Amino acid sequence: MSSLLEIDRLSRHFHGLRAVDEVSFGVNRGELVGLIGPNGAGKTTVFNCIAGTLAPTLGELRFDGARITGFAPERVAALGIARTFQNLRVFPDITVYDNVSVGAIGRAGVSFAGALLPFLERGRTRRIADSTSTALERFGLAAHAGTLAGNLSYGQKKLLEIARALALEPKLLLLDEPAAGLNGNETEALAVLVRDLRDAGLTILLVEHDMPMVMRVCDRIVVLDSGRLIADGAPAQVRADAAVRAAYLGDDS
Amino acid sequence: MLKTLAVLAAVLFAAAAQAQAQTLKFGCYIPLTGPVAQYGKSMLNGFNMALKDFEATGKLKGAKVVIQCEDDQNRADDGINIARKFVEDKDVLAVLGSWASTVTLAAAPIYNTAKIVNMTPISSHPDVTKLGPYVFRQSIIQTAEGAANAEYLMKLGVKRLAMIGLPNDYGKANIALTRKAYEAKGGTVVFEEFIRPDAQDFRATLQKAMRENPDTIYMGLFAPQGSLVAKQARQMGIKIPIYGAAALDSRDFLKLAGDAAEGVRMLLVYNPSTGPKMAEFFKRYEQQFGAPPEPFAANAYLTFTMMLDMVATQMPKVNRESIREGLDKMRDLDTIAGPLKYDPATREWNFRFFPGLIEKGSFNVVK
Amino acid sequence: MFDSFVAGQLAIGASVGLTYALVAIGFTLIYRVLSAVNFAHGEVYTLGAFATLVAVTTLKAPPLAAVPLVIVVGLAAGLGIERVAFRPFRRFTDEASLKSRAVREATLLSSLALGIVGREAMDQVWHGQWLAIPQDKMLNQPVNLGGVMLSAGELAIAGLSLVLLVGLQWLLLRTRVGLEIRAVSSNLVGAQFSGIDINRVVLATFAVGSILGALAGMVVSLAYGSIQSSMGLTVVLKAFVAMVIGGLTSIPGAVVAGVLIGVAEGAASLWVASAWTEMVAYVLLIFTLIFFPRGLFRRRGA
Amino acid sequence: MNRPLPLGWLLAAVILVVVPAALWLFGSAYAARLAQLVLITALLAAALNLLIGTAGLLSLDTVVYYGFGAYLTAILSTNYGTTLPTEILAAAAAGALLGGLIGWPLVRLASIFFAVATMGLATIFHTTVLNWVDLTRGPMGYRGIPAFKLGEFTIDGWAGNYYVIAVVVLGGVWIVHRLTHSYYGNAMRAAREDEDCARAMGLSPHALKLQAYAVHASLMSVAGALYAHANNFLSPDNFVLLESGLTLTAVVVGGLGSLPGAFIGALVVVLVPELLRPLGNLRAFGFGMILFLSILFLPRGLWSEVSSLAFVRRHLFREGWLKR
Repeated sequence: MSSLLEIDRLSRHFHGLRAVDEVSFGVNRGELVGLIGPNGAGKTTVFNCIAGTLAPTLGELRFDGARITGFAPERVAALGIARTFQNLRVFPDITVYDNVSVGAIGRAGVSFAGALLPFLERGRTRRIADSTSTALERFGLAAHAGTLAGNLSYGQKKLLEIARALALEPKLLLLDEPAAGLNGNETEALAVLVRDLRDAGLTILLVEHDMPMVMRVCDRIVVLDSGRLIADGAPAQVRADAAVRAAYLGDDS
Repeated sequence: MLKTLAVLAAVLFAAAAQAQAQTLKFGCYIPLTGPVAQYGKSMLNGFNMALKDFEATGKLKGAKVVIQCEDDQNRADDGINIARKFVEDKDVLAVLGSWASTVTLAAAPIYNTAKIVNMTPISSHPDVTKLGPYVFRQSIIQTAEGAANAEYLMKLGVKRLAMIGLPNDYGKANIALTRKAYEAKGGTVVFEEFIRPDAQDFRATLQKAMRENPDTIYMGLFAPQGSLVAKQARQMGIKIPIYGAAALDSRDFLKLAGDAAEGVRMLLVYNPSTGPKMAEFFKRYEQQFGAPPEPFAANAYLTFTMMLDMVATQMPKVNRESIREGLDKMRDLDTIAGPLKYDPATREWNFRFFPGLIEKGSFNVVK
Repeated sequence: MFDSFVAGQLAIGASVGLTYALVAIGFTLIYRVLSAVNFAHGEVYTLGAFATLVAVTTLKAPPLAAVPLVIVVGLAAGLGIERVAFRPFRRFTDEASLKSRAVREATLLSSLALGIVGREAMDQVWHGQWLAIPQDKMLNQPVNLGGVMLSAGELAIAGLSLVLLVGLQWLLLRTRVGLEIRAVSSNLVGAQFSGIDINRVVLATFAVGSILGALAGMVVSLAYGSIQSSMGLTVVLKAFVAMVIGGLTSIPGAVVAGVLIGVAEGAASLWVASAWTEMVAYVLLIFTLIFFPRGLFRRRGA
Repeated sequence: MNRPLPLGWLLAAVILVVVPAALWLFGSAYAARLAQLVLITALLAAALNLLIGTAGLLSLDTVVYYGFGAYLTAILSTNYGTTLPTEILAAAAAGALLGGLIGWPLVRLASIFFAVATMGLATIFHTTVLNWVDLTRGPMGYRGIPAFKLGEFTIDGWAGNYYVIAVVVLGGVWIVHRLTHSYYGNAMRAAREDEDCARAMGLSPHALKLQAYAVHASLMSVAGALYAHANNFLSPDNFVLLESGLTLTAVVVGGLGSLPGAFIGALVVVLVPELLRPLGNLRAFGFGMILFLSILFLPRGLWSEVSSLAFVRRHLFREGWLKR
């Protein structure tokens, strides 16, 4: 198995504070990797560095063999890395359909000329419509296509965010705490969904607080503590790791 | 026989009824809202006063005169809209207006094309009456004012003049034409600057002007800015004489500038000090409206009076064309502003300027 | 190259800038709390000037005795504006809708519309005329300050700016009301949960901000002497620009920016005619924003 | 048949057939002038709608590009005797170029900063046309701008003027319609709603906003070109900040982000002040009240984006152009 994403001695400092300190790990094609750690461990910082929201202070990121260190978010996305956000970031004032179509647009691209003269870009338009419809159906949102996203329930908004990311037809999906704020049943459904995506061949990097879910769905788990990588291995292996136990001592999981 | 009589009676009756019901309608466009509304409002008063006075003379022989005044907000666009409206209203015989030359210059071509007389009692830009044969003016004209200013300035022995003006059509023409006439007479303009009309502080301009060492400051301004310039000049300790455009001949200037108005010189036209008829008009206006008029009220009054006087002679056959012919045949007039000379080439009546000086809080004609 | 002429132009500019700064204080206070632009502020300023005129002419009071009347007028105007142009748009009290774009734009336009209505109403009352503060009531006595001649009005404008600036900082940082105002402006939902009556705080902000606006109108009218119903129009735009250059939420920033605009206008008048200096403030604004997209003195976290 | 009305065709029919027929029937040049002003204002409102409603940039610089196009056309046609196609193309291209240059640094600014910067542009523009007398003839205004010319023909009279304006305005509105009711419009709306999120979806908000800004500048410039000929007269007073405010009012009253709203808003801002003329000196007061009450009671405008988009989408779904 070849690495789709390689993180090589990634560091990110904030005003002298080392939020992430020389972290290295990889995500293989088709793998579902969980990134965990106690609060303030630097999970989200690593996540944001990959997505291009933050530029790393030191270190290198490679995706599909090519260097992507310090790329702008839109460039990272265009290469095939889609993300969701920890706090919901749906576009509330436009419809569900339009929300999801944004992901598809990011993939297929739109142009000014194409908007004016639709016959120039018939193929592109069809592709956007197709991937939007596919993503809507897959997440059971087709019935709500015409509603404003702001009017959806919390759980539906979470799904919408993932659907939008998938419409980008990414090679790698970055999920930032997708289970946060969901109840037991919803978390269960989400776990099944994430697993399904992985079984369909998608590579996923999951940042999550919900330990049972992570342990159950992930192929491999990477653990951070105070900005450093302290464990990297199969769920059972990580669960047994002394350093991980020490890091989580006092943590409620 | 009986039948003939009946028909005759009917015809006569109808004619009588028609004569009785004759309505003469005039349009007018002036600023009634916005920052210069007070000028438009005093013009409106002037028109109404002229109408009332004229009705009292009985020259109308029962005809009814209506003047419909529309608000142009001092905007050219509104002036054009109103023009289209008046042109279509078949009852409108002639139109008076506007206040600002910019608005008149935009609207008058429409009246001219529609062959309806547009007579302006105020707009003083030299180009106004060049717009066509239907455009008349009875007002101070900037070219004439410039020449008179130059003459007065030379008489006062002014050698080095600093000029401050408003950056609008009025101010630019006022400064340019006065400057031209003054320089032609051998004067030197050492400084010229246009100020921001909405500013409150003109000391920066005054200080710049004083650096050129002028012996008089000329203000091509209206009362609001002119009073501030005069006040601030005195406050800064500037002692040289101040000379203003004829537009400063306004009670507002005295009121706003206070002591700083003392010694300011300008040409007077519509001022009670220019003659007993004008003084009487000012007194009657104040009785009627509770406050002394803006000079524009006198302009409006005398223009509309003259128009009505002419129309009364044409009754009952008054139409748009007859008004143009009538005006064109008119020659010199005797008005509250004294005798006016008509120039058929430009369709303008030239006013007489009186050299004036502000002393003890009032305007006085310098003998 | 430093001659008295240049110094004079800059000093005149600074004095003009102080009037912008003075108006910007109240304007910025309201923005800081509500993130809403109150375009009717210019009319409050005009109202303050008219109240002064009424006090010194009709009531024949000395200039300083006009202060209570001006405060009452400012207070009433502030409460009225809040009630009519802002309250109806706070139907929801969650942070999202309070600070959302839609509400901000709605109140921006509603205050603009109310400003037009207020201006026209004043136009009706005072016949749109330019009115003068009587000479003897004006603050134009020359004051010799270490060899530099200033007018009493300029000193009053500078003094009032300083007093208001310090007073406002004291109010915001040292009093209970100030604490509540800061709480509301930084975290509305949190403020609500800690038992702060939001409506009361917003009203207080409008009251204080509008009193400051009316006082500014009073002092400027006493210094310059000419009053008209549309006098607030230009000034409020300059105050707006000063607020933005100053970083939107910083009151000292707005004051500094106001003076800076005036000085820049003074400096520009050395090279170009006055008519062109109208654009100086805006050129300064655009260049500031290109290099400091969030203004010069932005409060952290805001 | 439960098909929704084909709104676009309906609008075109009203503008190209019904209004001219009514004007012809009543033969009123006054009404014809108002109709022309409504159309030009509608194009301005549609362009501003693209910027505010779709791209989310609150802008007050309408007069800059409107005035730029107007003066450009006045100077070209008076001095070089240009004809309509040249003028429209010149105004569109030069407007887009100017918009692109100015927009490059400006569209990065967030919300209120952008709004104030555009307000500054409007004042800078006004000061420039007022004082650059050699080019613009200054405060006197540009008089004697010739009528529309198409090749050798001079289009004169209200009907010709009206049709030229109607066709160009409909073309401009069609462009805005295409841009907003397409996936391109979705991309712009995404950039408006949440910039970070749009970037994570692979979109470049800066590029999208810049394009919207340049297009709006181009269309407003074309509107200015029409205005120059329709009016035969330009003065700096036509391009003061207040006029930007009127276009903004048209957008707000009509409904943010909605094209039918642009026409409704234009009708309101052009006709209401005309209808209020009899109020005399209470006219501005009345206009302020109407503006205030409409914001208070119709916060979403007379025809909001939501309803208009829903309308169009229903239509597209029924037609099978978009798959559900």
